[in-house]
Order: sequence, then C-alpha cells, then structure tokens
Amino acid sequence: MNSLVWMLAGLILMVVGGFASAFFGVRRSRYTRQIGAWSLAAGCAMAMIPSCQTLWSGVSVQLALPWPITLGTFHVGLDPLSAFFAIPICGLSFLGAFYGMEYLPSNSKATGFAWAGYNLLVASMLLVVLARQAILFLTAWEIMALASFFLVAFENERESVRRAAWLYLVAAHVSAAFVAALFFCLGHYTGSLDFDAWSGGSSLPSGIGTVIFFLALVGFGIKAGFWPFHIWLPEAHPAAPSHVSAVMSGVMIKTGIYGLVRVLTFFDTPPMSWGWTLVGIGITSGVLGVLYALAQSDLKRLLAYHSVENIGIIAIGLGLGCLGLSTGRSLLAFVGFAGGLLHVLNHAVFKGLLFLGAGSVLHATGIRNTNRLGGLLKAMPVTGRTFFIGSLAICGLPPLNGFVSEFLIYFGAYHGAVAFHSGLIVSCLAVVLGMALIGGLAAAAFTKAFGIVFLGEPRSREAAAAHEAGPAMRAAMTILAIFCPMIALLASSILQLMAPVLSTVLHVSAGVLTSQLEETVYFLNQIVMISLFFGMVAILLLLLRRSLPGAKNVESAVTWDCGYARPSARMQYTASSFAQPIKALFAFLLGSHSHLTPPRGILPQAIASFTSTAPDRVNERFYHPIFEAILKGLRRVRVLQHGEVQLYVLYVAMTLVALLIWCLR
Amino acid sequence: MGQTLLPILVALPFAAAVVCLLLPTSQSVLQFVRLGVLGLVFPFALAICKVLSHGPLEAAGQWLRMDALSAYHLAVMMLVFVGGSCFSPVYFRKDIEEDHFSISRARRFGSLWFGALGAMTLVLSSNNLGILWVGVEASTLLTAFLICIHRTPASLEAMWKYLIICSVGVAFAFMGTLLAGASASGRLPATEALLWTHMMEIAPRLDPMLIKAGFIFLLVGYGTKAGLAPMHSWLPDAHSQAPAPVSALFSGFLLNSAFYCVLRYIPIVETALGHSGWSLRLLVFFGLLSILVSSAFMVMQKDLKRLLAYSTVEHIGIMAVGVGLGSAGAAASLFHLLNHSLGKTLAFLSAGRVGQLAGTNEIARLGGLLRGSFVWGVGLFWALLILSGVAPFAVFFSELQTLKAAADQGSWWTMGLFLFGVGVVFLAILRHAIHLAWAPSNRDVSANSSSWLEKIVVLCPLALLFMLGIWMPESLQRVIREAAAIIVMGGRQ
Amino acid sequence: MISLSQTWMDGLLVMLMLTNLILLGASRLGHGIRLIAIQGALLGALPILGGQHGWTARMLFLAVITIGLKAVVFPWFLHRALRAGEARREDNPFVGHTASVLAGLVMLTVATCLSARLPTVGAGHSMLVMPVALFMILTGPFLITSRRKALSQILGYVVLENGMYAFGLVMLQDVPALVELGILLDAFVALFVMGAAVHQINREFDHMDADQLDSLKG
Amino acid sequence: MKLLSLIHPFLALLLAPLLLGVINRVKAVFAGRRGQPLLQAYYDIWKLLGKGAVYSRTTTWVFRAGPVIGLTAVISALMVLPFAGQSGVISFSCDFVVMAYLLGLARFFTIAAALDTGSSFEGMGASREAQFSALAEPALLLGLAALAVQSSSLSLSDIFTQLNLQAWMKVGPAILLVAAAMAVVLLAENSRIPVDDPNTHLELTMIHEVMVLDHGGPDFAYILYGAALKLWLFAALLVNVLMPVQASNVPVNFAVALTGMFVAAIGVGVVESIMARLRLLKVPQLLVGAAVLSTLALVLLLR
Repeated sequence: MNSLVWMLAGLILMVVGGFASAFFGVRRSRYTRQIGAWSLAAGCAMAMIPSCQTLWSGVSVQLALPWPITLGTFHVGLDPLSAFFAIPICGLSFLGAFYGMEYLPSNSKATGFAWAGYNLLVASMLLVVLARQAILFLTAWEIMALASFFLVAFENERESVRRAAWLYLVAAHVSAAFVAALFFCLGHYTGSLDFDAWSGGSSLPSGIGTVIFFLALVGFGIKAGFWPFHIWLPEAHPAAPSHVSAVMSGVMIKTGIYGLVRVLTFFDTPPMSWGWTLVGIGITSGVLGVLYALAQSDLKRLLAYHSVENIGIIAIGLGLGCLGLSTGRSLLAFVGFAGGLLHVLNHAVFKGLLFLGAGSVLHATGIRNTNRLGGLLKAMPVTGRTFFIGSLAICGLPPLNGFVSEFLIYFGAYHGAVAFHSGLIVSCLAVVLGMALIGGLAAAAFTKAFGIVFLGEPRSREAAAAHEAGPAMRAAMTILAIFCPMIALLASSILQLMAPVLSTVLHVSAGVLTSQLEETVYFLNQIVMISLFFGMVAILLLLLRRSLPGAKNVESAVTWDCGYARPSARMQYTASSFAQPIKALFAFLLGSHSHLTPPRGILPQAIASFTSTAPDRVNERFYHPIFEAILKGLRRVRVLQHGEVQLYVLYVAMTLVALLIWCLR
Repeated sequence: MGQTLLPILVALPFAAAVVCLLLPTSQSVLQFVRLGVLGLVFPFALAICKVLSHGPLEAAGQWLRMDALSAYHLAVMMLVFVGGSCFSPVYFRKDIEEDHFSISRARRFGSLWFGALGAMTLVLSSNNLGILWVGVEASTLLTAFLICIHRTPASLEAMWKYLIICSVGVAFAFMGTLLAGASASGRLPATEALLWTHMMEIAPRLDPMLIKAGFIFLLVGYGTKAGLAPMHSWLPDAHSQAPAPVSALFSGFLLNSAFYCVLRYIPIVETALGHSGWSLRLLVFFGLLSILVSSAFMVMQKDLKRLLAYSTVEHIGIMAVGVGLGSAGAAASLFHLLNHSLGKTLAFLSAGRVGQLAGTNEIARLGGLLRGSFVWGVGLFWALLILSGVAPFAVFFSELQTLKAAADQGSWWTMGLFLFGVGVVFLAILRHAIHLAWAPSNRDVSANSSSWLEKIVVLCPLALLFMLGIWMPESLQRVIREAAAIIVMGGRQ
Repeated sequence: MISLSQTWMDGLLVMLMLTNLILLGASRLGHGIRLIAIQGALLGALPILGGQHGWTARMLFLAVITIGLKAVVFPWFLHRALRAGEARREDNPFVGHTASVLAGLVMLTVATCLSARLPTVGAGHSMLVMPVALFMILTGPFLITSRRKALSQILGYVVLENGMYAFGLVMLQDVPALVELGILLDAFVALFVMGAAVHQINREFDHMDADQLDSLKG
Repeated sequence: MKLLSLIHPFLALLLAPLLLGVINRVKAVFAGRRGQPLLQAYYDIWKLLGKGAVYSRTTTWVFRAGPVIGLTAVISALMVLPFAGQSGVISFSCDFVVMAYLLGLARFFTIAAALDTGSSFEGMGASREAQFSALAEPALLLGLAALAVQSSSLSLSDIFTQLNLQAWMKVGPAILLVAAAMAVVLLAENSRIPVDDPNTHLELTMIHEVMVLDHGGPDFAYILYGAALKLWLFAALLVNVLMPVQASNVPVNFAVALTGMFVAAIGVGVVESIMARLRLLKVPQLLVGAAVLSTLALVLLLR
C-alpha cells in the first residue's frame, strides 16, 4: 500500500476526531479532550511513520487522486523535503496535544471547538507540506489559516484578542493572495498547476523568475514572519492557548519557510540578488526581532518576537545557501541550507518548549507580564528547568541544539568570507556581524526572561501562589527539553539523515554531497567532542566541589543588600529595568515611547509614574500610514453615496454618455 | 414537449400569484408561498433536466427558448426562491403576532413574490430580446412594491430610488435593444429580428457601430439593475429596507437576472466585432470598478444589511470580471453565481432574523452571535466568512478560478486590482464578522432557539457550499462548461 | 430625393425637439404636463405621417393607442397627481431654467455629434431621427437629475421614454407589434407605478420633493 | 592532535592566577605601594576552597551551578586555543565560534546566578553585563573574521600559523587594528578599567564584581579561577596576534609566548593605572569602536 494513503488516513482521523470532540464538547462530555487529543496523537503517529521512512530511505512517493473540482487534482507527494517538515509538525503537535489536555479548561463548550481547530490546523499543515498541486496547496494553506484563526480567537471575550485574530487572518489572507499570484504566474508560463511541471523553472522568460521569487518572498514571508511582514505574529501568538502558540510558532510559521524552499527548488541556479535579499531580510528580522523581544514585558509576546529573530536566522541560512548556489560553491550552498533547515527543526523544539513553559506559567499564575512574576523555579521546578534548557538552546549556546545550526551558518559565513568573491564577502561579513549581535542580544533577552520569571523572589501574590503544572504538561516539556541536547549530540547523524533533503534542494543526487557531508560531519564531531569534554570537566568540578572540606558547612541567610536588613521583593530588578540600557542604546531602531510623570515638590502628593512601550516601528511608520491613506481614499469614495436620487441618476446617465463618447469617438 | 412546457412554466407562477389574492388569512398565504414554490420546483426541474439531457427547448414560434445557460440560471433562481419561501413564514411570524402583517399585505406579498418569479422565468426562457426586456421591466415593477411591504418612510424612499434609477436603467436597456435590432435591420426579416438565435446566426454581418452603441446602452441599462458600479446606488437602500426574504431575492437572483441579459448579448456583440474582446474589456472595467467601489463602502459600514448589499455589488463585479476574461473566466463566473446566490441568500435571511430579534441592524449594537447556539447567528457568521472567500468553501474556489483566468490571459493588472479589492473587502467583512460573533452586546439574541426547519434552511446552504468547495459533481461542471460556451461563442463550438 | 413623408417627418421631429427645449425651461408643473401631452400627440402622428408604405391598419391602431395614452391618459393621470400634492411649480431646481435650456443646447450638440458617427438605417428615414431621439434620451435623465419635485422626475422619465419611442417607431416599424407593446407596457406601468408611488410618498411625507428623500446614505 | 598541544592547557591552568598577581603588582608599583605578593591569587583561591558557603534563602540550584559551569566553559574554551606555535588541543573550522559561544555560556550562567539572588545590585550588574557582552561579541567575531580573511583559513590554529612575519609585512596595519580591537575586547570581557573596575567598592558602579557579591567560599574560588583563566585566554589570543613567533625550537617558542603573556599582563596593569574608568554610558561606544576597528581591518584586507 502506498504510504501516502496511510498518511492521509491519519489526517482524516485527526479531522474526524477533532469534529467528534467538538460534537461531544457541545454536550459538555468529559470525553471531549480525550477524543480530541488521542485522535490527534494517533493521526500524528500515522503520519510520522511514512515521513520517517521517506527521510530514512530518501525515496519519495507520490499519489494523484482524481479531485473533481475545476482546477484541482488531488496530487500529494512525500519527498525528503516534505518529510523533513512533516516530522516536527507531527512531533510537536503530538506533544502539544497532551499538553493541551491539561491546559484547556476541561468542560467548557469552547474546548471541543478548540480541539476541532487544533486537529484541523495540524492536518492542514501536513497537507500543505504534502500538496503537489497549486489549488490543493492553496486550499490547505487557507484552511490552516482559518483553523488557527479560531484558535487565536479562543479567548474572544477580550477586545485585544479579537483584534489580534482579525489582524492574523487578514495577514494570512494577504499571504494567500500573494501565493496565489505566484502560482498562477508560474501556471501562466508553464501551462500547469502541478508542482512537478514547475521544477526546472529555467524555461521561464528572464526576469519572471525574480518576480516569482519576490512574490514567494512576500507571500510565504508573511506566514513565516519575516520583517517587515511580521506584525501579525506578536499579536496572534500570545492570544492563542499556549500549546497552540507553541505549534503556531514552532511549526506553522515554518510552512512559510517550506513554501519558500519549495519555490527555490523550482529554480536551478538562483541569481545573486535572491541570496542578498534573503540574507538582508534575515539579518534585519533577526536583529530587530531580538531587540523588540528584549523590549517586551509580556512573556508570550517576547517569545513571539523571538520567532521573528529565529526565522531571520533561518532566512540567513537559506540566503547563504542561495549565494552558494549562485556562485557555484557547493560547500557554502550545502552548509547554508543545512544550517537553515536544521534551525527549522531546532526552533520547533526549543520554541515549542518555551511556549509550553510560558503556558505553564500562565496557567499557574494567570500572569503574562514578566514584571509581576518571579521566583517560580521553586514552585515549578520542572517547568523552570525545561524553560532554562530552552533558553540556553534558543540563545544558540553549546552544547545544545541551537548552537549546531547557528554554527553551520557561521561556518558558511566565514567560509564565504574567505572566498574572495566580491558578491559574497560583504554579505557574509554582514552575516557574521548580524549573527554575533543576535547571539549577544538573545542571551540578554533570555537571561531576562528566565531570570526575572523564575529566579529571585515572587513579585506578586499570584506568582507566590504558583503551582507546578500537571503531569502531562510536565511530560511534554521534559521530552522537548531532552531533545535539545540530543539533537546537538546526534547532529552529525541528523545531518546524514538530512542529506536527501539537501540533495532535493540543491538539485544533485545524494552521492554528490558526500565530500561536503564529510567535512561538515567532521567538525560537528569535533563539537561533540568539546561538548563531551565540557560535560566531563563539569562533573569533575562538581565532584571536587562536593569533596571540599567546607562543602558540608552551608549556611542560609538573606541576600546581601549592602547591609539593608529587610529586602522586599519590590526592590528587585524588573524585566523592564533589566532591558532598559539596551533599549536606550538601540532607541534609534526601536523608537520606544516612554512617558514620565516625575514626583514634584518636597512631599510629592500626586503619584509619579513611568511607562515605556515599544510599539512596532513597522506598524507605526509603514502599515499605519498606508492603512490611513487607503481609508482616506475610501472615505472619499463614500461621498458618492450621499442619498440624493438625482445624482444617482446622474451617475447612470454620465456613465452612458461617457461610454458613448468614448466608443463612438 | 417544450412547446407546452415552457409556456406552462411562465404561466404557472402568475397563476399562483392570482391564487394568493384569493386566500383568506395571512398564515395561509405564507403557507401557500412555501408549498407553492416547493411545488413549482418539479416542473422547473423537469424542464432543466430536459434541457440538459436533450438540448435546448423551444416554444411559441421560437419566442421562448431554454438552453443550458438559462437552465443553469433557472436552477439557481429556484434555489433562492425555495430558501426565501421557506424562510418567509418564520420571518413574518413575528409581524403577524404583532398585527403588522394584515391579510392585504400578505396577499400583496404573495402575489408579488410569485409575480417576480414569473417575470424572471420569462426573462430566462425568452429567446426574443424584446420579451427579455419586458421580463426585466416587469420584474422591476413587481419587486418595487415588495420593498415596502412594511410601509415606513425609509422603505418608501428606498422604493422610490429603486423605481427611478432602475426605470431609467431599464429604459436605456430598451434603447439598447432597439439599437441592437436596428443593427440587424435589413439583414433579417422583420418578423425574426430580435430573436436571439437568429441574431447569433447573422452576428458577423451586424452593423458594428450600431451594435457597439447598443451594447453600451444595454450594459449601462441592465448594469443598473444588476448593480454594477457606478450604477449600483439604489442597491444598498433597497436591500436594507426590504424585508429579509425580499432582500435575499434581490441579492440572490434579481440582480443576476439582469446580468443574465448582458450575458445574452455578449456572444452577439463579440461575434459582430470579430472577437476583438471589446465588450469583454468593458465588463472587466465595470467589474473591477464595482469591486473597488463596494470595498470602500464596506470598510466603515455601520448597517449590517447595507454591508451585505455592498458585498453583492462586489460579487456582481467579480462575476463581470470573470465573464470578461474569456471562456475559463465565464465558467468561473457562472460557478460564482451559484455560490454567491447560496451564500448571500443565507446571509440575508440570517441577518434579517438576527436584526428582527435584536431590533436593530446596526452592527455596533449587535454582537455575541456565536456565544449561544443560535443557528441564525452561526449562519450569519459563516455566510459572511464564506462571502469574503475563505477556504474550503466554494466561493474561494470560484474566485481562484477567476484569478487563474486572469493570469492565463496575462492580464496582470486585472489580477492585481482584483486581489487588492477582494483583500480590502476581506478585511472589512472579517472585522464586522468578528464583532458580530464575539463582541459583547446588550442585544444578545444568541439565547433564542430555532426550529428544525430553520436549522435546515441554515445548514443546507452551508453544507452545499462546503461540498461544492471540495467536491464538484462532474455533471455540474459539464453544465457550467456548456453554459460558459454559450456566453463565449453563442453555444457553437 | 426627399419625399413628402420625409418632409412631414422632419417637421414632426423638429417640433419634438422644440417641445423638449421648452420643457427644459418650463417652471410650472402643469405647463410641463401639457408639453408632455403635445409630445405624445406628435409621437402618435409620426407613424401616420412618416410612414413609407402608406397607411396600414396596424399603424393607425398604433397611432390611436399612442395618442390616446400619451396625449390623454397620462397627462390626465399626472394632473390628478399634481392636484393631490401641494406644489404647483418647480421653484428652485438644481439647475436653473435658463441654464437648463443652455444645457439642452449642449445636449443637442452632443446628440448630433454622436449620431453622426452612427450609420443611418434604412435609406428612406429622416436624418433627424437619431439626433432627436438621442437628444430626448439625454434630456430625460437631465430633467430627473436637475429637478426637485417627484412629478418633474416622472416628466423626465416620460421624455426619455418618448425619445426611445420615436426611435423605435421610425427605425423598427416593421418589427412585429412586440416592440410597441413593450413601449406601451413600459410607459403605462411605469406611470401607474410611479404615480402610485408618488401617491404613497405624499401620504407618508406630506411633500413631493424628491431631494428630501435622502435619509439613506453611506 | 599532537602531545605538545596539551602543554598549553596545563600551562594555562597553572599560571593563569599569576597574571592577576602581575597586574596587581604593576598597579602597586604605579601607586608607589609594595603591593600584594605575586602569588596572592593562589593564596586566595586556596583559602576560599577551604571555606564553607553561605547561600541566600532566595537562591536555587542556578546560583550554585553558575560558578561551576562558568569555570567549565572557560576550561573547555582553552582547548581550541593555539599557543606558542602549537595548535589547539582540538582544532577545526570555525573553532573560534565555539570558543566565543562557550564564553557566552559562561556568561549566561553568571548572569542567571546573579539574578537568582533577587538582589537589585546584582540585577543591575547582570543587566550591564548582558548589554556589554552583546556588543563585545560582534567585535570579537569580526576581528577573528579579519584574521580568517587575512589567512584564508578557518581554524584558530591555522589562522595563527599563517600569521607570520610575511603577513605583518604585507598587511601590518590591518593586523594592528585587529589587535587593538582584541585588546578592547580583552579589557571589556575581563572587567578591567576602563570598562569596569575590579577593585571598586561601590556596588552601584560595578559590573562583574557586583554580580558575584553573594558568592562565597569554594564558589567564589571557582569564579576567581575562572576569571584568571579567561584573562589568560584573551591574553593568549592577543599574544598570538601580536607575536607571530614560529621558531622551530619548541621551548624557545614557549618562552617567547610566556613572556608575551606577562607583557600583556603588564600592559593591562599599566592601562589600569594610568586610565580612569569610563562612564557606563560611554562603554558601548568603546565596544562599538572595537567593532569598527575590526571592520576597518577587514576593509583594509579586502582592498
């Protein structure tokens, strides 16, 4: 039996289970969540097996079913590239489902619908990576947007959530519009809407390729969250339930990357300009993403902006890969794409983990504002530890997985920099600079996120009363946390598994990649060695520390506060104060607004206050004016309908006369 | 067979209209409307099946004729009428209880309802372009009084505007018909002039200048009735003031029947002008204009029914663009016609019921429709989403087909403007839909329950639209292809 | 060669044109209704005097019907509506009466120019048919647009109808009765329907100013 | 991997605290004092290792992990560093990225440990550390990029093998610029004047020292030792850049390199003695300046 049939059956199972869950939800049955979660888990498992098979064997399968709609055929396929994206989708959604079982309120009517939306979202994401025909792809793409729209609107009592949901679906729709334009443009020149007919896109007239690339960049970039198309992301991700945020941020935005990579596979040798554009967008997204993340005090918003940053890193990787293809440097191409794609996987793991952790915090305290949290590590040890590992990983610190993919990109950049190719060197050095800056700032952002939320003393009553998450939530986070060092240690084997993926992207047979693979695997092994050495030294030092004579001589006291005897939790540094110097330093990029009401007089009566916000510049300077201009234009048009029938008749008559004159002239 | 069937089809509704005038109570009129329309489905279905299986039917010395294009329109019309008729008793129940729906009003409603059905059947089944026009004129005059079943100042104003503007428009259409006839003068015997089939036969020899001028008159004239911008201005007023079933009828089919008249002329004009695409470009222009103009009014719209009315302008625009894009586009346009009629009927019926219960049509004062299990609220929300074009519902696919047609023609500007307009409409409708669905409101109607009949009226169109989205029957595709071929080249391959 | 019938026809058409211009300048509604009646009579005379094939029974019938309806029934009906309402004059039109006449001249020019581009159909017809018909077709909407009273708008509509009627009568004489039937049906029903509408509006609003019907907008 | 490569880590582990002594002695000489013994750092570490610990009740395991991981990371980073013409213990392409990120790991833990105390002073220090290191990172990696471009090779060991007298002849100014940038990074990363003052007693102005206020006993010994090793690491980088001796005689090489190390320490001492501490707001300018120097070096190299 074709393994795709198996996979599609999994998708159907998910969807049916989701709607069954909604059905039970309406009756407030206690089976609601079991049905939703277990059907999803089963479906994911069913989809996971063929994906792993394909990745393992490198053999792609295709399935074309008749689909009686006018432009469509139900053409699905599973090649290594699809499988590579399908695996994190299945895995993260699987864990998210179990997390969601405890996270969602157990017997509310909305819960059933949330499961329906969640299962539909997962199924449509899988269909997106499977689709091999434009109409099918667009349909899945739109269903994905619609399903997640309902999840974003889960807490629809709040005005801000409704706004976020609106913004999200509009962005998704604009993205779909660009993707549709892209597909139909390709369809116009190739006469087919099948992906198979598009590969080897060199038959396109010159210049059209670039148009197509830019359509893809915008269309898929909106979904992926490239700067400056990211504005929906920090609104929508915090609004959704946390396991959904994890899935949206961890894998859904990656479908945008998938689309972009898929479009790149249609072309043999991309022009240099594509690589430059991708690298430029990547660096901008990365640096601005992390800066805005740093300026946020809402934990989930912070994570959402970090998705922009990580998508930027992925884009840098893809950009380097493109540059490698354009200049014929196969090692650069290999490392660039490998780094970018591996970061896709890594980001799914640690961003999923971090969102789940943030969800646990939210679940336990009801607070998102980091300035009111603190000291949660004692109350929530598992959440705290896993969040800590996730933080290390997202900062790209060794010996965790984020480091491996960032290292590959660094390697690509340095490799390109020493190549003495004028088109390469500047962009590669920009990558080095950007990556270094991103790394440093990310560390600042996550020491802030972790340190302020989990360390120190609770800053509010809710935070003090926090409790650890339930077993399923803990299990989901723990599994993801284990993956972080695992992927790093198994990096070279994973890279070998990725070889068929890369050969799909680079248009070469897997055998050609051997030399690049060997070189990469060599230094990945060295990194593993350093990691092992690191672990050994750490254990040694720990043992030494234990065996020292004073080890048992431990006293407890209050924190040293320069002799101040009764420190209170409010004296601690807050998230905002931690980030303030960097915010001030990059004020020219962030454009944050602050509002200060200083205390007046010797005995100030009025309450002094200081507020500082960092609204998104792109929104303020770009989208808002455009929107206003459009609205202004539309308002002008509205004058047409002023209620006077005489003028209405005049429109009719004038149209007639104008047409007559124009046509009989 | 056709010799008797077609006249009967036209005559039956008028007979039913007369019957309505004789019924004793309001309730019985409404029941008769429901059962009568359901009963009429059978002869209509019979005719449609005949046409689709055996080719065109002709009657009355070729004055009446029904081919695939008209049969397809007829089917859509029946769907709209069935929906509206089933809904009428539900909608007017409250009026009857409050004594706002006297027997004379009920009789007037019933007879005009059937009269409109008859007039539109005449439009769809006539082969004579003059009769075609007579049908449109008759439907205009009959429906005018449907707007003000409830005689309020606002509804009278709406009716007056409808009458004045559409009369002017239809008058222009008449001039167009005359010019079209004049262009054939001397080339056809006088007794056969204005017969569509004959016109098609001699189309290459028609006078190009006269047929051009005639088409302009026709486009502006029928376009006024069809609601193409900038001649659409009567439309929001009439739709917002009419009772819900009537609004549904207006949006669901009355406009399309006028647009159908334009479609009839397209193959003639195009053949006469040597397939230069002149008339198609005009259609694309007006279609895009309609999309853009209506989007402007939807963004900041305050009234729910006006919002839906502008959405109709937009969708007529989409259909016009589609037809203007050649055969693939014409097929997309016809598919869109069906989808839009279904969706818009549902939207107007739901909006009517919601507005009736909440006592207001103002969007800002409505809200929370999805909180309870109020089936009309669900229907309204989904109808809005579907009309704005979300997947996997059929409207999404017909819009995609239109886009594809534009791309295949290489008319990138059309594609861009189309996407822009549809995008603006989307964000406007979505904003309103989200507000209606979840915003807190003191006029919460979501606690109301609904009967099983109401549930069916809501769920059937939704299910149908969903089904047409993911699975389109081969037979429907074939019908649409045939009908599109008639638009593009008068039915000859 | 200019035949007698053509001379007659030209004369009738010129008179139609003149009534039109006068109508544009008329401020009293009653006066306007009388002008419409005259136009109706002229139109009725068109098939009789302008016919090329001699007098047929059908033409006579047409003429009688036309004159009966357009010159007698409609004006009577409109007079009744006029008496029912308060207003007797079109006091303050959007476009003044003198300006309207000037606009009429412009429209006449436009109509002439446009019709020059269209081929004449049937050799025997007057060259004036097309310009006059177009002129009337333009005048009708102009009246509707520029006047405030609902009754004036009906007058404008009738002028529009008359224009097309003239065109139809001359150009398509041979086409079976269908077209004429259409015209009559249209004018007939339109007038009754609009008259009834005006009647209702009168009852509901106590005025007949169409320009005050502007509560629905946006 | 040559056995000779292993010499350097042992030298570093052994001699690193001595560098601190040298610096202090230089400062004392400048101040006209006799100063501490050269081996004071060893005494301190030994004494601290023998003591017990006092932990704040606010703290968690993160506080205790900080010093251990900090020290481990620096030791691991030493493994890739070439010294005296000998390649690093482990050497591969872009190993310096690993080095930089291991130091980043150490910093992450130090900052987290500081925040764990819940003290506002330590939070302040942590915030500054995060800011300054984020700016030092680009300067370091760009400087290394310049060296990589100069030598067309990607591992530290290869880079410094290529960096010989001929290279100095050819692109001396560029290398000098890189060295200057490295020196600034050295001062910043090791909390030296003009960025930070290790001897200050005003918590409000401190950066690194304030973060470890609450650490005591063996933990503080680890921190002290880690700091010494970190100084060694950066000094070794600087010496590698500035003193490209590659005599065939290994002992001579080591002797020269070690001399270089102590010269570097003296240099740090001199800078500390003759310069005042910068205002905190000016520090970013200094670090950005270092990045600019690296970029300039690159421009010169690519010219």
